[in-house]
Amino acid sequence: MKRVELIDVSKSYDKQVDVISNINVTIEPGEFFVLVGPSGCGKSTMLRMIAGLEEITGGTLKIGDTVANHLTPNKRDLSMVFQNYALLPHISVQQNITFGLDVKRMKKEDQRKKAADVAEMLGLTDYLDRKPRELSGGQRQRVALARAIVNEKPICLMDEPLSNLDAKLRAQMRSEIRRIQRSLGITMIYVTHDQVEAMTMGDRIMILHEGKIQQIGKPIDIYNYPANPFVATFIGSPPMNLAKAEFNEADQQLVLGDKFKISVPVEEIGKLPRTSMTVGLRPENLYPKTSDKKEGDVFEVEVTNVEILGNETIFSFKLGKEEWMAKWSGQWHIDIGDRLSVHIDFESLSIFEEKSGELIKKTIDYGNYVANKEVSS
Amino acid sequence: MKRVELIDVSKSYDKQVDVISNINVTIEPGEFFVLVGPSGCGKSTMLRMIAGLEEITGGTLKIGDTVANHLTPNKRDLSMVFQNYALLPHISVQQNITFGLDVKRMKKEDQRKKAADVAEMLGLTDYLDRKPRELSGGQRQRVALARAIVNEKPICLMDEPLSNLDAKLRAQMRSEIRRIQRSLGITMIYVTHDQVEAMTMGDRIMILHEGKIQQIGKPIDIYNYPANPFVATFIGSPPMNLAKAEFNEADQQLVLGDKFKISVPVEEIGKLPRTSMTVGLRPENLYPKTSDKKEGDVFEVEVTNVEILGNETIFSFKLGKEEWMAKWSGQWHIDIGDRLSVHIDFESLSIFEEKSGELIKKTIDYGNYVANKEVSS
Amino acid sequence: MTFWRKSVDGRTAILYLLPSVILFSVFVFYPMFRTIYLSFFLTDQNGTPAINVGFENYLYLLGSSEFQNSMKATGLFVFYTVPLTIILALFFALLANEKLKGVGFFRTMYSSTMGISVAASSVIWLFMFNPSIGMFNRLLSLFTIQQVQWLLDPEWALISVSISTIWMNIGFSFLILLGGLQNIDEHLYESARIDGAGYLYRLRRITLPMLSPTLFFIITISLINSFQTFGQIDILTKGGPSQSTNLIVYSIYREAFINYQFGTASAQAVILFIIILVVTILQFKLGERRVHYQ
Amino acid sequence: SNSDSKTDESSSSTNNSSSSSEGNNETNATVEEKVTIEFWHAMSGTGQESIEKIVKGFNESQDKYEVIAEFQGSYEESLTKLRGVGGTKDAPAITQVFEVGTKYMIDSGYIEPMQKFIDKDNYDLSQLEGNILNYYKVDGELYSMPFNSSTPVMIYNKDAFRAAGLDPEKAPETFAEVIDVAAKLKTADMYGFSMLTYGWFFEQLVATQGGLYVNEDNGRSGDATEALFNGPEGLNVFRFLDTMNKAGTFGNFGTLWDDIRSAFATEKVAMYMDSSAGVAGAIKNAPFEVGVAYIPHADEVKRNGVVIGGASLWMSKGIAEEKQEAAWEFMKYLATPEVQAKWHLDTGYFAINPKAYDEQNVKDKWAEFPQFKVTVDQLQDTVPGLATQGALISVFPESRQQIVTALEELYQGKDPQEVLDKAAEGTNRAMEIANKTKK
Amino acid sequence: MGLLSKIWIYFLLLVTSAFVFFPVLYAFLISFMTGPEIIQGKFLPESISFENYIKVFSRLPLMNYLLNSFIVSASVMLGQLLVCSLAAYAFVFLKFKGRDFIFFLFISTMMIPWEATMIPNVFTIRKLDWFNTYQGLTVPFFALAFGTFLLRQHYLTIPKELHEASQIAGLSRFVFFWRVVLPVSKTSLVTLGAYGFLTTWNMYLWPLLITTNKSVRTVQIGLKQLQSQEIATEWGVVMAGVIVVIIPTLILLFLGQKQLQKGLSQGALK
Ligand SMILES: Nc1ncnc2c1ncn2[C@@H]1O[C@H](COP(=O)(O)OP(=O)(O)OP(=O)(O)O)[C@@H](O)[C@H]1O
Ligand SMILES: Nc1ncnc2c1ncn2[C@@H]1O[C@H](COP(=O)(O)OP(=O)(O)OP(=O)(O)O)[C@@H](O)[C@H]1O
Ligand SMILES: [Mg+2]
Ligand SMILES: [Mg+2]
Repeated sequence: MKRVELIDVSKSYDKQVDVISNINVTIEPGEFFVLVGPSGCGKSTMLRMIAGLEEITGGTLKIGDTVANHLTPNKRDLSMVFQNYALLPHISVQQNITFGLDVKRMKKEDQRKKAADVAEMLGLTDYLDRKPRELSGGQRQRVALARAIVNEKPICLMDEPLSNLDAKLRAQMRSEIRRIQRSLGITMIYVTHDQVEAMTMGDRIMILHEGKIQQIGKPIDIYNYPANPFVATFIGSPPMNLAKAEFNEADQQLVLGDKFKISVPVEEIGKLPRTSMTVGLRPENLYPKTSDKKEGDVFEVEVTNVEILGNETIFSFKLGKEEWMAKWSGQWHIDIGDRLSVHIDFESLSIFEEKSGELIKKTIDYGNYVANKEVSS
Repeated sequence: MKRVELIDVSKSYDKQVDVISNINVTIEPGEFFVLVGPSGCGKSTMLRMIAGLEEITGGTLKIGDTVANHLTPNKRDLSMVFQNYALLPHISVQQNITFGLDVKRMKKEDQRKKAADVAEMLGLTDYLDRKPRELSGGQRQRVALARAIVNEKPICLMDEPLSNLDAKLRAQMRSEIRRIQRSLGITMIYVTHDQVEAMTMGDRIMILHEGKIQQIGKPIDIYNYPANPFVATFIGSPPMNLAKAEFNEADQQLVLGDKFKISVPVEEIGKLPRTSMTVGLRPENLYPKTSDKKEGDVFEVEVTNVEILGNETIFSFKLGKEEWMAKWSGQWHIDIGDRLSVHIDFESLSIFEEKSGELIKKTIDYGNYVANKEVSS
Repeated sequence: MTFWRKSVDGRTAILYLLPSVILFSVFVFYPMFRTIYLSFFLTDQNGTPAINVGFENYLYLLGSSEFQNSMKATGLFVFYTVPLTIILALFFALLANEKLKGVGFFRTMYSSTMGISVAASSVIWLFMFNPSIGMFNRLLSLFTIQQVQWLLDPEWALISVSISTIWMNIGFSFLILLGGLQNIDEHLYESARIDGAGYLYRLRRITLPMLSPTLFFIITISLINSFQTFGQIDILTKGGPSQSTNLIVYSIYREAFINYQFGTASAQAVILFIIILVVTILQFKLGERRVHYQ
Repeated sequence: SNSDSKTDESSSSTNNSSSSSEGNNETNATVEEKVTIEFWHAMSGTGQESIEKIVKGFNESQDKYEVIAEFQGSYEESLTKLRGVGGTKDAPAITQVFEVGTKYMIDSGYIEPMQKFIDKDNYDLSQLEGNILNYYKVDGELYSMPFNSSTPVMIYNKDAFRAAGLDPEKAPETFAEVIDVAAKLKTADMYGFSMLTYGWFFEQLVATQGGLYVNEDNGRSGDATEALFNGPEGLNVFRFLDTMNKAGTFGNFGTLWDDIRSAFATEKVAMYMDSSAGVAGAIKNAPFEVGVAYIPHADEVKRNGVVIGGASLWMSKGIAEEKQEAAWEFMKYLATPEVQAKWHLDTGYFAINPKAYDEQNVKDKWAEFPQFKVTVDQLQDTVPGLATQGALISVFPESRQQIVTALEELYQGKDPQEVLDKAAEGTNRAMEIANKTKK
Repeated sequence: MGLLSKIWIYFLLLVTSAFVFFPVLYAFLISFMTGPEIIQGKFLPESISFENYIKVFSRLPLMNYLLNSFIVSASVMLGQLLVCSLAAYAFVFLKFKGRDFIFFLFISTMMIPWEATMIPNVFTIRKLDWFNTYQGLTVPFFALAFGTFLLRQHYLTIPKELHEASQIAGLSRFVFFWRVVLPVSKTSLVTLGAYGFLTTWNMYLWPLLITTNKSVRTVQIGLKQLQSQEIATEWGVVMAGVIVVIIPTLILLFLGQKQLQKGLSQGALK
């Protein structure tokens, strides 16, 4: 249980300056902190700085209460899952897993037991005597994970630790990691590209983009109230649909991409800027037209693409130049070129100021369903 | 455009026999063939055999019309994205990408143009002069992808080519790969762990488990009619819930895990075996109770875990010893320990014979919604 | 010395380097300083400095046609032996790097020349070069080609010595290069093979670049070693005929151990040292830039 | 100092006991009382075998002294080693040094002149071969005990002589005769004459004409300062070789003993100069009849004879007195006719004690191989004088190298006088430095 | 690999290795010849006789020499491996001021001809009183710029991630060195080991200069004792000696090359 604090931390490489710039964040002891961001935004770099593998070019890193900028990695008392595994090629899986324990001179007997436990958990029991090169990609990744877990260090850094596992195993691992992290009170910093991991595992998420923090917050808050269009499109899959919009004073309507005209409730009118703005709408909020909907907010769109995922169907259509997507539960028999009616609630729109990207109208907390109540929509 | 045919193909390593056993499959010219299976099931091995990197220990591999068992890789005229990228560390990204073109003595000028095009597409333009070690994990993966794409070979093998990319980029890549594959008529064999990729990209999916084929078919068919419980739980996330069930002759009810008693429509009774069976139910088919449902198939469950993913909520409960999961659209405020009512349709159940695992009752084709019709449930 | 204390790495480095540093100081640097010191003296027959002559030894050497000849011979010798040894050794190493049954036997054969002392192998070569009974001349006469006075003809002697030297060094270079080849990750070839790269292409674009640290090493070492060749000269030609194989180190040896002129011997050693130093610095400056490390 | 030497003796003897247990010594019980001395030699092959037998004989012949013979590498190498320990108590009691090292040894200060023991012991020197002793005597004092001595001889192929219609029993004696015979012997495959490219043979050919190598009476009356070998005698030799070389009757087989010997054995050359110690080998290896003759001399002078070559034994200074005594006893043993006979037969080196030639085993051998007698006759026929006493210079090895270079250049067709002068110049410079730096 | 290319490679292997091995084979044949056969330049012995071998063994305490050589060579090998791998580690994995300079200083030690330093070293050994000891034969060779250089080149190819992962696992520098760097560098260690062993095995001048008796003498001195200068050398015996001395080294090379394994660092990274 240790706090990790980054104060104004920056990082430049020879070939690329400001890979990370002015990061300020405090990761609380025992927190599960998830780091997401597009490929190449600096996530691994940040982890590596915290681990002490990469020099910090600016700012201060505190681990616990000590400034750790110049602490060597082995003094930082943390464990890490490398994005590229970094297994020791010359020793067996078992030895790879217990390597850190052996260093601490734990008894061989105990080591074996621990290794067996964690291998059991990760489905590696049959592979303990193999060399890493005799494993499949996913198996190697699990070894890397096992090695970090078994050490039980107060801080653990994981860089996309589940990226090469299948969905089933991944689900299992998610809950195992979470369980271990909670039961040992580990401070976890976790990089992932997986929406589900990001949404379900973290106490907080931080979204990084081009080395800058975009937003930090609880997963659900970020989902519901993204601080800017970037976050809006980054979290949630398919991403939130965006369009330029303007308020038409005459009709008291919001015009999206010159096409969707959405009537604005009176009490909201005052809050809207009169300049153009960016409007966001999550695909799942483009509802199929139901009988009880009034005509006003129903629009007809032409399907340009359809994907059936099994339990949901995603289709795209054009809104101006933007491609919008809608996600409907279940399997829909939709063909490209079909014309569908969708309806949009003003409440479910997120509205951002165009220039600064600031969120000016939040979507409603439409998760307000209460257990044991019946569903309305 | 070439056919790839595997006839009775098997593979053993020194340390592990029958990594792949008796694979029979024909991949049609121009087909997008997706290979999925749990980690370590032999997917990469199969690709590597097709590529000629791994000796085939048994059976025949045909590429086009020629037996290719002993053809060297360079004679097979295919390209491949390696699970571990296999980039050449000593040359730049640009050179890595154009390696195959250079081999074919394409003019430098043309090479550069092609590399620039594909780099543009994959967002690598800024990194063309870097060495692979100066790239982030995802960037490296994109280089590996670029290298395979740029070659425009009639057969392309991709081993988890998008695993290290963020959701947004991944969605983009998905459609790009699909587009290129279609426009060039490439025969694609594609390994993935991603449900969305598996469901949306492939013309057919093959599910592999412990080196054996479990099922081959169209994605949606596999989703709807999994051939056995393994496939049922492997495709779809969260996985299909399974439980042992028995038919109670007296009540004419199907009893799931001693708890859920589901009335069976008369016309179905004859089809059910009288011995015990395995019943599967997809999480999304555990509907929230709505007012219009009759009491009979509504059950009360105690929530043991909740995950809110943003646009959907997953909660778990115990059914006997099994943990079942339900997935509801939207964000639900559910707490652990809450008691919820869910309802189950007999129609949405998949029923497998217990011993052989054979599917004896399919779920209904509940994707029967027609565009422009209104939603009922 | 204070900067040492600045970092833990620095202090650890001292510890790790200590054995080497102590041994080098005692057995290399001390004698080297002694050599430099002696090079400014004329020594008596017991090798103790007698008369300080300043740079006279150097001036004498640089003006002496014999020494110039030595330098020229050494340069030629290096030029004859180093590239060929490395190319041949590389060729053998590439052959022996293939995964084939019984390749261990061939590896042993290739490296066998390393197992024979310079003295023993020189004797063997002496036999083969022998003008009357040697293999080579008998082969030539078999094909009725004009016989060659291998070691007796000033035109040929250096070439003959070079041939035997190449043979003697090949085992060593082979072993080093084979080690380097073994160290290249097999995976790197996979993608190239799929791309359709042929053997030579892979050799040029993957093997050689990935082998570059080893190549750099073996070139540097071979250069240095070649400048210091001694044993085979002593046995095969004793510097003759007409000084044509009087390589610098042999000349040093003769000056010191036969003529007991430690002053000029030392001066020669110092000049040789400077030459090798310059060559090596050049090699590092030009070469290491092209070396690819992980 | 006595106790000093005692302790180091015991330490050295324990040191040696470890070797003797592995080696071939069998004197374990009495090792404490015996005085043990080391004898460093440079004899390898058959020479070493013979030495070891002799040493064994000595050790068994008495019980006061124990000699341990140790091979120390070539003459140059063992001299280099001696310089490391010379004059200290670590020095061996006896060291074998080649003849050209004589001047160096005398000047080194490491050694005790042999004359001291001869005088003390009233040893009768006259029993030894005078022509050998001459070389090692400086100012009438004997500095070292001659040991392995050899002289050059001319060896020829009698069968070839017959084939060329020459009398195989009459070898050519003068330069002109040799030139003449060589021309007759020359065939497509065979040269007429050859000589190892080695300074020693040149010295001999100069000396047999009565020519001096250096000034100051061949370096015997003072430190030599100037080379004389480029005088008329030396020039004779070079012309002699040059004539044949130009005529194509001379075969150049380089600087290695074995090359020239195999050339002879394979009938590539009909006459060549070899060491007397090489005669046995030549006879054994040749598939034809071998003749041995005196070395040739210039026509205009009478033959002076040969200079002794090989090596002698030196006694160290600064070691314990009883060790010196032991060494002296051993040297005396060495000089006995029986030992010398054995030595002569084993190796082909001369017996330093001519009485050895009266031993039966020698007589038997000579009867079988009359060629051996020629070598001894040539030595005994030598006219004593400054020339045949041999030159005494400290830079001999360097000078010999100069001669080798001169010969090689001669064979390349350069002017005899020119190359000789160059060699003389080099020798002069070397002598100058040596004299300058001498303490 | 196709059959054709296999045949082709075997052919090349056979021809070239025969060329390389020919001189050794020639020596082997000579070792069975009698003196006249050799000096007359025969290529094949008329009869296989072991006389020369018997002579070698009877003339020299060869077993004793071989044992000494083995002890000395093995010690030098181990000493070099240790000292060089430590130094190379410092040059690759530790950052300190003047690293490149010190490295170059190390390299510069290779440029000094050994012949030039030999005499002072003999004096040093004498001052240390190491004449006729194994220390004297071995210790001066423990530090080897060549070996340090060789290992440095190898260490530089070790993926840096392994260093990083080890640091994170809390490995001390030494443990990392001992448990990761050394095993992963096996090929180079084997190469260096072979080099160290064989060069020491083949060393002549140094052992000669610092031994004065048989107790610790090595086999090359023994070989030299078989040759003479003025008296005709029995080359058959010498070659028999050469063959006897080569055999252990060939065995060692055969065993050593088996340790040169492919892909020791394979599987480390994704
Ligand atoms: N060189 C080898 N020696 C022995 N077994 C091996 C070797 N390489 C792979 N295996 C085993 O073969 C099985 C299949 O490996 P493969 O790499 O094909 O799996 P995969 O399906 O690609 O898995 P993943 O999704 O984890 O990449 C695994 O159990 C693996 O441990
Ligand atoms: N050694 C280096 N030299 C120069 N630039 C580098 C180096 N290593 C990384 N970079 C650059 O720094 C940026 C951040 O890299 P980083 O590895 O932190 O990305 P990431 O967020 O982990 O991405 P991914 O999700 O793809 O792994 C990238 O643009 C990358 O190209
Ligand atoms: Mg990363
Ligand atoms: Mg795989």
